[in-house]
Amino acid sequence: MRKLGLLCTAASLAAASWMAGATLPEEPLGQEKLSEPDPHRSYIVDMEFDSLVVGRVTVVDPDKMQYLGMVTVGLGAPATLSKDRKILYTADTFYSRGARGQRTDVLTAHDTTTLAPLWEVEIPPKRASNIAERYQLTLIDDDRLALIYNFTPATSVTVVDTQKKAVVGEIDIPGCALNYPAGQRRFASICGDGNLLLVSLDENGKESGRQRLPFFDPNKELLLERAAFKDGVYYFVSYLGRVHAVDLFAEQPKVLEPWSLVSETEAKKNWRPGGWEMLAISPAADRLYALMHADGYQGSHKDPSTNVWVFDLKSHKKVATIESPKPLWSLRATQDEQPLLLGLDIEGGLNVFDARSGQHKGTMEGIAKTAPYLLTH
Amino acid sequence: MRKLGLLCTAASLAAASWMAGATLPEEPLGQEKLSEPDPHRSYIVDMEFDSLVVGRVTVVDPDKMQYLGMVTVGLGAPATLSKDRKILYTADTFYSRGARGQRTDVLTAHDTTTLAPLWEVEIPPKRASNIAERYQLTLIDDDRLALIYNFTPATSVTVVDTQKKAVVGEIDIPGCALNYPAGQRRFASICGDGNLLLVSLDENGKESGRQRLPFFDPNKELLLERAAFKDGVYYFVSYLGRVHAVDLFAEQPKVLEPWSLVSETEAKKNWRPGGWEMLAISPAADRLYALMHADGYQGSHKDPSTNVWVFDLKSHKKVATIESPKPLWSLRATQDEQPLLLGLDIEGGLNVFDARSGQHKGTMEGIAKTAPYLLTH
Amino acid sequence: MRFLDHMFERSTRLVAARTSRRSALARLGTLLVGGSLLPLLPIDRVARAAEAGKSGDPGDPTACDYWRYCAIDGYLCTCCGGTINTCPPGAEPSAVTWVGTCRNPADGKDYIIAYNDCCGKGACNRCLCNRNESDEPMYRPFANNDINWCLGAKHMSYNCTVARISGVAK
Amino acid sequence: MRFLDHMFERSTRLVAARTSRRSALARLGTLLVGGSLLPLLPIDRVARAAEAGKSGDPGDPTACDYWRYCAIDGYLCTCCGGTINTCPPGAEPSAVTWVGTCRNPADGKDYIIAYNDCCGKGACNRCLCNRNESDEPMYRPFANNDINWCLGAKHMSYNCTVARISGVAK
Repeated sequence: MRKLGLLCTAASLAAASWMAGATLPEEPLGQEKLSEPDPHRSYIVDMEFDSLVVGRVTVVDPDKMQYLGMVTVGLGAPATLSKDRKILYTADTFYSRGARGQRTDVLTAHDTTTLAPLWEVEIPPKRASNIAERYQLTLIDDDRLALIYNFTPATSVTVVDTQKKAVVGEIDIPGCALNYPAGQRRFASICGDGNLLLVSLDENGKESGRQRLPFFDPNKELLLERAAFKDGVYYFVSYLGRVHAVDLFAEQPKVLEPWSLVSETEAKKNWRPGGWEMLAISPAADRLYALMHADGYQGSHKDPSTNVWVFDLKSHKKVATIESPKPLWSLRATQDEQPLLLGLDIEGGLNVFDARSGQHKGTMEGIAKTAPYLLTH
Repeated sequence: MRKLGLLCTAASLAAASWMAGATLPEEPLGQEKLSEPDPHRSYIVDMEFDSLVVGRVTVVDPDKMQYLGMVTVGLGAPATLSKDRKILYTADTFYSRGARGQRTDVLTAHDTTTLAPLWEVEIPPKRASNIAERYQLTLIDDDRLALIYNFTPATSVTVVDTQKKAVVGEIDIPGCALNYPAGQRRFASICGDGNLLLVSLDENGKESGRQRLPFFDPNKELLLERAAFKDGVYYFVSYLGRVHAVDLFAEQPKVLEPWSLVSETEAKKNWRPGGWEMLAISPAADRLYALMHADGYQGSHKDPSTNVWVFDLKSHKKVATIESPKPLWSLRATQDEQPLLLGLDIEGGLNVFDARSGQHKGTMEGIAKTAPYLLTH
Repeated sequence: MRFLDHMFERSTRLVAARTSRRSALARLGTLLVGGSLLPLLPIDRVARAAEAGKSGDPGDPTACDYWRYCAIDGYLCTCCGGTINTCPPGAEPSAVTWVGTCRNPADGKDYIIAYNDCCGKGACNRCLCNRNESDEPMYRPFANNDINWCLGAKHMSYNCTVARISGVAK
Repeated sequence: MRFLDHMFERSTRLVAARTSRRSALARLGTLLVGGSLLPLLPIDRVARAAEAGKSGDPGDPTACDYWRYCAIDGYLCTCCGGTINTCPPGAEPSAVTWVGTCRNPADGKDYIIAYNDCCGKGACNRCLCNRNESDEPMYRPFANNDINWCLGAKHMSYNCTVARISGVAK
């Protein structure tokens, strides 16, 4: 090695050398590992729309308002979590030369404590690319089968066996979209004709049957496809705020009686739901949270809002409203007994509320660039 | 295809159908192509430090203050332009899974009118990754040979024949860095011991000789390695503002007499150079432009500044100062007879000045995220 | 993919409802997509102004409130080195597209607007605009602006979106 | 690469000059690198404060003016899920490093600080900090903070930087 010059050294060293006292010890170089996830740990799916070549999932502790780490993922990748809390799955698209070259799509399993990749399975290069949402990547059969929504623009679902770590099938769902878990080895897709398509799989992940369930009348009202879920029941909402719930985990799936988020008076003021994942449910509180805005209009269904309306899921009554300090775009309620309501705002902040009292506990500002939704265990 | 529902259609259509008058014609879908580059066309090398997986080169017309297009490039890729103005070269690093997986380094040739890739050559996966700067990717031998600086941390230079489109050699430059063109088939590297290392290549791109040229005394003053160039002469500046010029295109390279950017009075106020590419030269105006700040201190050598000092290259006299509306980090003067001085500011703006009069002609705000330098033909 | 393109366009005839809120929405446009605040950059408004204000085609094609953008979601190619119907240099036009129906305030007619994405490069990141006047859910994809329509190009990577006239909604 | 690491650290003995301008520089720190304005995010300052203010090691390790950061250039791992000497989960520590020599205001001693980069992920993008008190040009690489030191890790992609004590400059 060549000798490197010393700048301004002599005087400083002289000053330091005669000073008495213990010195701080040398420190090893290490790597953090997270504890087992608790039910509040949050995973923010960030598309990084400013460049949109890779994205990231940012992991935070919303109780301590602490940044825990991140994983870099593929172009517009959706994500989901395993029930045992051990794995974060992402459905990634990569190109060999950044934004161009050879396309490779993979299902990637990331360890939720090391935030390192565990394994990947190459999947057909046709997964849907869109503003990412929850039901384009899901798990069924006790997390054994992963379902990935494809759009080419023909629609289908890729089935991956996460134990065999292999693609075991692809199921066409013409005229329908997404893959909502609907029983042990069944999923539902929502269709342009107003039906739900229910597809059953056998042990090998192959289709063993399909049925159509009339769900809504598309000539009367369209449902936003980004639903909330509790105990086998999915809650969809129409542009005008009518809740259409459907029990898909019952042996015989059943559409429930619609009800409305808005009273007649509120409807006159054009209160409507808006945002991206604009619905959330806390099972413990038995509450539905909905992002609502006044003066809605044709096209306001993705507008952010500072108003969260809270509904009792049994009585369908509005029991509270929560005012967010920042306009929110997506909600998530944690699934535990001390639930938090989490809201992503349009400036990239994560707003944390007590889901029962509605109290604003704080905001992690600038935690995301352009995050469409977030996950909790 | 399924029938798609109509929303709010009937009334609008009725209203439209009876209205008279010509309708606007259907428009074809097309793709722009740029004109042949003029000497002012600018290429902003943007590392996108907020994600740092890919970067971009943004192409603008500083006269019309117009955005012309961009190319997506690899991780922290440096760029350079061919003399015939036809090619933008970048030295890219890509990973097969975004930020991880298999590494591939390539020299990519992009067409300056179509902004599409023309060809690439895979290069050894050892190119230097750093805050990108001009002399880590250069061309010699009438653009036939491309030189790419490697740092592993052993230092070397990869030689690519752009006609054969092949790597033709790798030249070790121990203790030295970068590859400044220094004659038809020669380059120089700057060394920690104060020498310049000059390496000559034969027609095949292999080393045919090397010599060392004592250049500066590293125990007295260190030179910033980001130099300006005119007519075979490189102008380096020390931390304290002494200009060390060296003629490297002469058959026998020659170190010129040092001179100072600062007077004794200015030195007392600690006026110093600062920024990234903090020097620029307009050959036509025969002016050196230097980013200067007062109250300099140990460590201020990368501080941005609103002060540009203008020196006559013959007399070494300061002939003007330019005040920038925004603190600048990197300069570039165009190489033509109606020269512009271009300055990248720390908020991602490009500031445009008349290089002769110093007049501020405008600022293209928000044109970059984190751009270390820019190129012109 | 041209035949697909043609078929998709014809299969949808959606008319945007226009309300007095359009300008408010235009302002919101920069906020909505992806949920973050990104700047609408006015840099080459002046340069592009010559294109705009054409007789019968009023407005500024680099502004989110331009009439053709009633169902757009993305970066305006007019700010990205392209034009209202051409992709920027090197950005691949995707033939498959979604459409909206927007009313031209000059002639009062409802035009079918094809929002082709330009692809094969990272995002332009200029003039983000999202308007949802005739946007429908993902199970009606050809009226949905959340989808990355680069699927009709060689690469899925998305640069910007054009808004070309593709016919009149008769 | 451990032997390299050791060798490189020992080969440099650079002492940072401290001036009254340090706090001004710390403020500038967020502006400098890459030439753009990126926010220094205070989110988990509170959570990390427990680590700071240790006897003999004063200051806030999530703040750019912390004494150990006299020659750092990058995102502070203390804001990114790591600590002052550990990488965030899943981010690979790069053994090869550059060093600075920074004076600890508590004991007046000059410590050799190893700035190891953490790698294999995209940039953390939090708490950007650039201070150049003992930064030297690229031809003196082991005192240069412009280099991506992930070259000692499996991947060159850069996430954040630690600042661990590696000895005393005797």
